[in-house]
Amino acid sequence: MKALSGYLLRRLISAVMAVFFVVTITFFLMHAIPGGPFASEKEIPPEVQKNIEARYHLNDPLWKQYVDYLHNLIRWDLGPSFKYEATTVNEIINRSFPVSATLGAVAVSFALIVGMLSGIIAALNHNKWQDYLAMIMATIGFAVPSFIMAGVLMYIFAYKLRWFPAALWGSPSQAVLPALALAGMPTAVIARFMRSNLLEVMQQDYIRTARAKGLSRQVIVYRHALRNACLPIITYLGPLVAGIFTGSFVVESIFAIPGLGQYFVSSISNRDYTVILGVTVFYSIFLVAMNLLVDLAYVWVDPRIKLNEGRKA
Amino acid sequence: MMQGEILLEIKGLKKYFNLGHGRVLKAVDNINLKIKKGETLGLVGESGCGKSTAGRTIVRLYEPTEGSLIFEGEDITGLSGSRLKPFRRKLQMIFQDPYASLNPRMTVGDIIGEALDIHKLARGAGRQERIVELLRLVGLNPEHANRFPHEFSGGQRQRVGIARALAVEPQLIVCDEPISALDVSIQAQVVNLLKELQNRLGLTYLFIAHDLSMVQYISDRVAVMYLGQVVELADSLELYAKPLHPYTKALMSAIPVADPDEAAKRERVALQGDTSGAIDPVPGCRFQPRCPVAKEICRQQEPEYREVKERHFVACHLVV
Amino acid sequence: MRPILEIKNLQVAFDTYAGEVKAVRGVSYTVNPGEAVAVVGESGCGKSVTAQTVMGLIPSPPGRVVAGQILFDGQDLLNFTERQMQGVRGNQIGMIFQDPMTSLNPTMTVGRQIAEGLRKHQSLPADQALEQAKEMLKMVGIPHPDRRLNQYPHEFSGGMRQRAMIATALACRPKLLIADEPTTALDVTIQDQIIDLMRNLQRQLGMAIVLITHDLGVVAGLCSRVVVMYAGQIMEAGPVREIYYRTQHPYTRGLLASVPKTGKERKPLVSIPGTPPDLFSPPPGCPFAPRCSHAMKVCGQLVPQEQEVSPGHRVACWLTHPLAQYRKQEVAG
Amino acid sequence: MNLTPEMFEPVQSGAGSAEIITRPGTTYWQDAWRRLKQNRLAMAGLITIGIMLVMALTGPYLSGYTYSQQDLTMVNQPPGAKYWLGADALGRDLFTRLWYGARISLLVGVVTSLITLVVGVFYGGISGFAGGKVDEIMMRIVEILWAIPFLLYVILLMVVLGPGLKTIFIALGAVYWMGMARIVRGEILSLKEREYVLAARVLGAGSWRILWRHLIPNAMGPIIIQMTLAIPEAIFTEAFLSFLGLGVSAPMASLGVLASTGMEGIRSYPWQIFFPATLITITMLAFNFLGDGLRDALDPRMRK
Repeated sequence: MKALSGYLLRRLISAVMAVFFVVTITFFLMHAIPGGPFASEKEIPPEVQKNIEARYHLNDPLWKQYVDYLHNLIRWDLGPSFKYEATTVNEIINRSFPVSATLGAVAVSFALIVGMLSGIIAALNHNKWQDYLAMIMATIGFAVPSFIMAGVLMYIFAYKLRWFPAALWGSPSQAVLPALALAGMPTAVIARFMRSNLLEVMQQDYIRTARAKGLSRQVIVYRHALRNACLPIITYLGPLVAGIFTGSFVVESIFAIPGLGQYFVSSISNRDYTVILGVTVFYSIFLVAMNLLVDLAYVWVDPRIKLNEGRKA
Repeated sequence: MMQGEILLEIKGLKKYFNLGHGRVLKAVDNINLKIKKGETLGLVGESGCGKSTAGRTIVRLYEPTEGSLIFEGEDITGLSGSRLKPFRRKLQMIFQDPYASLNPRMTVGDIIGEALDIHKLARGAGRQERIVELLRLVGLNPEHANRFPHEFSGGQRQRVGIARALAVEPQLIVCDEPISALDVSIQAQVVNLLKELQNRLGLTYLFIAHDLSMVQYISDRVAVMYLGQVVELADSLELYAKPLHPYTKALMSAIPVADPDEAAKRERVALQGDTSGAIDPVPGCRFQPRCPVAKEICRQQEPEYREVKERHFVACHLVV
Repeated sequence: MRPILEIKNLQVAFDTYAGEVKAVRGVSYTVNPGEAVAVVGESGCGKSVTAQTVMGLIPSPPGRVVAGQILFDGQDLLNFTERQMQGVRGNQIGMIFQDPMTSLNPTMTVGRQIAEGLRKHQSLPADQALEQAKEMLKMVGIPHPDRRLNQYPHEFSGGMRQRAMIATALACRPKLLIADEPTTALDVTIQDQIIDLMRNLQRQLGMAIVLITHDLGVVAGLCSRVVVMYAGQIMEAGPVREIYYRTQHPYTRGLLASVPKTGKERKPLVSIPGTPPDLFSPPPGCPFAPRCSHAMKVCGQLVPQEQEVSPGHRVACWLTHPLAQYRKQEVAG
Repeated sequence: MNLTPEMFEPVQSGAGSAEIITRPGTTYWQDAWRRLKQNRLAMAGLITIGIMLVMALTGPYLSGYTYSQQDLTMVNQPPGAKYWLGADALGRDLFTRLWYGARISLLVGVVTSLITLVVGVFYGGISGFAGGKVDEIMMRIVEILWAIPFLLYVILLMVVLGPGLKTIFIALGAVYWMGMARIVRGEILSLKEREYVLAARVLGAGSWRILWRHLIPNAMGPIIIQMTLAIPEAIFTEAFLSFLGLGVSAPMASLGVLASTGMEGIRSYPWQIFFPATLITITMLAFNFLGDGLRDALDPRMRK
């Protein structure tokens, strides 16, 4: 128990450091962008400009803005949006994250189920047609960028066949196409990963031992091989879950889904500092938390890992 | 064979590895040995006893945690860089795994030639001649120089490793389990080659192995290691005839004998459990938890390593 | 007495990119009930392939049985379906392997791994199977079986793991145990313990053992008969004392001479020159001829037929041929 | 054959001949090439990449139009004799633009992969070779950078540095070197404990010799694989950035720009997205097949 808390503590410190790092880099990067949020578009009288800058503390020295930002961040206050008046970044995240999360959850579940199943089928029928078919599908899934996938799906299923709506958010049928577009790549990665893991595990000495016990092939695969082959997938899950949310920039904007990704994309063209900053920080915390979760899951499922050593091999 | 002149003296050598979180692996914990010119000193022990670490520390692959190495009267412990290089020529090593000890991307000629290049011993045609000479010396054909390691068998690779070590004309060669990865019939080839080279070139060996019978065959004196320490040291024949330390006795009785009658006659010293605990050794004698004759004193006091008979050293409370 | 295992003229080949490797080339030996037989040879001589073929564990492709019979209790295992083989494996024949570190499933408790065979072959419910697994742990000399049952393999030391492997293989009380280099990865003192354990269990359970090893020393104390293999063929086979004290084949002689005798005076170590042949293209005659110090012209041309030189002692060597008498005396002298 | 007494004459034992190596010698690279040639998909990938390279170099000159030449009377022409693959919304020849875009995309892939190589091998090599505290600190840094959602960073860098080809190189290079560094470090870390490296050290070899003669040549396999796989990834990310309007600036084109422009007219002029999308997919497939093939061919575990 002591080992666990020590390990957790170290991981937590490392996570906090990572987030701090992200905040700092992003903050100064933002301020290095030429042209402020209110400079570009239309002519604003100098007084108004000054007023606005005073309201958002933009005339404070940079270091003070930075310290203020950190201070507010600790209280989970990400500040107001520059673009949407009377809206805070927290509100934007609270409103749009559930949309992205729902879409992401559907896509991840799809990727996990389909990817693992096809990887297992491919490995168990190594060098047979099922294997080739699954791997051709996976390679194509791997090779087609999500926005092309989105375009193809939209063209076929929304415009030609009219099975699903082409855009917007609300009903379950509207989630199908974007979720599929989003799931393509991770499905392919999981399928390939699962296949090669399982093939490798099936070569292990302990599988030979299981065969020497007279166990049937199904039992060997189910009881001995699968668990060991699935373990590495967990490592991939953390970045995947976090990544699928980042990956949804394009898909969200193609399908006009009011998710976090779309806000991020539009905030870039709007030079909406606080939104960019807030969303980036939010994403990094999310990613770091996911990775932490993966490490904990490993400790839980793999008896070989001693807590005080962490996950090394 | 034994001129009695000491080539290398190992004094209070310690090598600890920091495992993190305050745990320390005491792989080598205070060993003292004198290697005489022209002799073969055998170093035996089971896996994890620190014999390979000791060998690597002696050739300065690892920095000793404590203690000193005195080669021909000169302390080489603190030397590094260009001051160490002359000693690199005198002190060579042969490795265990014939598959991992040769760079797979280099030809055998280049592998041997690299030794010549580093110490600028020969160039051009002279270099080629020397490579051929070395290949012949270890019983390989000169044509083998252009081949890659994976084309050779285990025994042949081990010969290449020997040729590489010999290229710099060393005085002392540390043989780190040079035969344990080889087939029985090939082991004898390599051992005979090593003996022949020793006679011809006047080499000194520190021969590390876990195979007690082979060590006794090739060595003049044998040191037995247990959990980082030398527990017994004696002339090879003396050690076989009159082992004193209970661990040596057990080790000896466990050697498989290729003779059914003798195997049936033999008295065995059964040992409980296995070696573990170089990280947190028990107080007192380290062998005590497995020792069949351990007494109370063994649990309390670490035995002193002392000469009980002429040229026979042992670290055990129960040996008078 | 009918032999428990009878291998007849077994030939196994592997298809590789460079061609066919003839790993086993006409091997025959028998094992009687309750008897321990050693199969001795250097790496690549086909001893393990033969054993794995008995168990039906040869990966196919690339492996393939070209010819031969494997009679277990009178039935040819090569004709068995996979399902029938599953009934034999672990039930009537148990097997243990060289590396106890990798041969146990790292994510399953040792108890469950031992119990698995019992649940499959004796249809025991989980709790009873675990109870028996505990008995097995006790039998192979693992202290605190209650606690050990629920531990994972990484919590066991090397010797303990091999004991657990033996417990797994013997859980269903098989008539035959195949031990494929069971002590090669272990230290000498542990090796001694394991061989001792196998000897006791053999007496206690009355099972037959096939011990595959490269170490003639390990054999002497455990086995009653020895089969010496080289390059996929049997060179010499016979009762253990015949093999050690009335050695006929120059290869066996060479093997025995290349192990130093401890103590006394030092006899020079006799080594066998050269390396075993490449089984992509084995030599036409006796495979050992190129390394043999007593080779004759015929050895390079024709494969020697097996001769019985005394009851149960078979040798495949041209030196046993009447025309070679004078050479034979020279060898013996 | 009859057995005659003369056949039982002793012969000199062939101890010497047993040391002769019968198999023909092959180097590691010859061996890897032989295995790669046997892999049909990898060879198909290699040939496709070759054709793409040739077309990217010559394609833009074949139709007689330049990539920026506009003809407003021919806006959104379908494919035909005049414009083989049709014209875009500004009346530019899509055939020329397609191969011009392929040229830019390949350039992005190759340059990024080279940056990755240099930075990654340097950083990973030092980290792995130095080991100890240096390694720990260097890897902690990577670990922290790893926790950054990297796509966001590429986007931010693009915004900060302004659009353009050079920015893309910098932004992608700044992100992708980490994967290479990790792989190189891992390789070096395990290779430097190999006995042949220890042997070189016992012989007195210096750090540079060990690094260049022993470590890097043996780490080459994984490095090449990683480079091959970095190319499609960079092309992919560039396409993605173009889609967000952060790629190369007009009238320049990359496959991503073309696909993104085509997307806008997907309902009415589907061919405008069809050709660039197909070409991207083929490129990705070709590089991935080649990368997989190389992995099989160069993997030391595959060696007999």
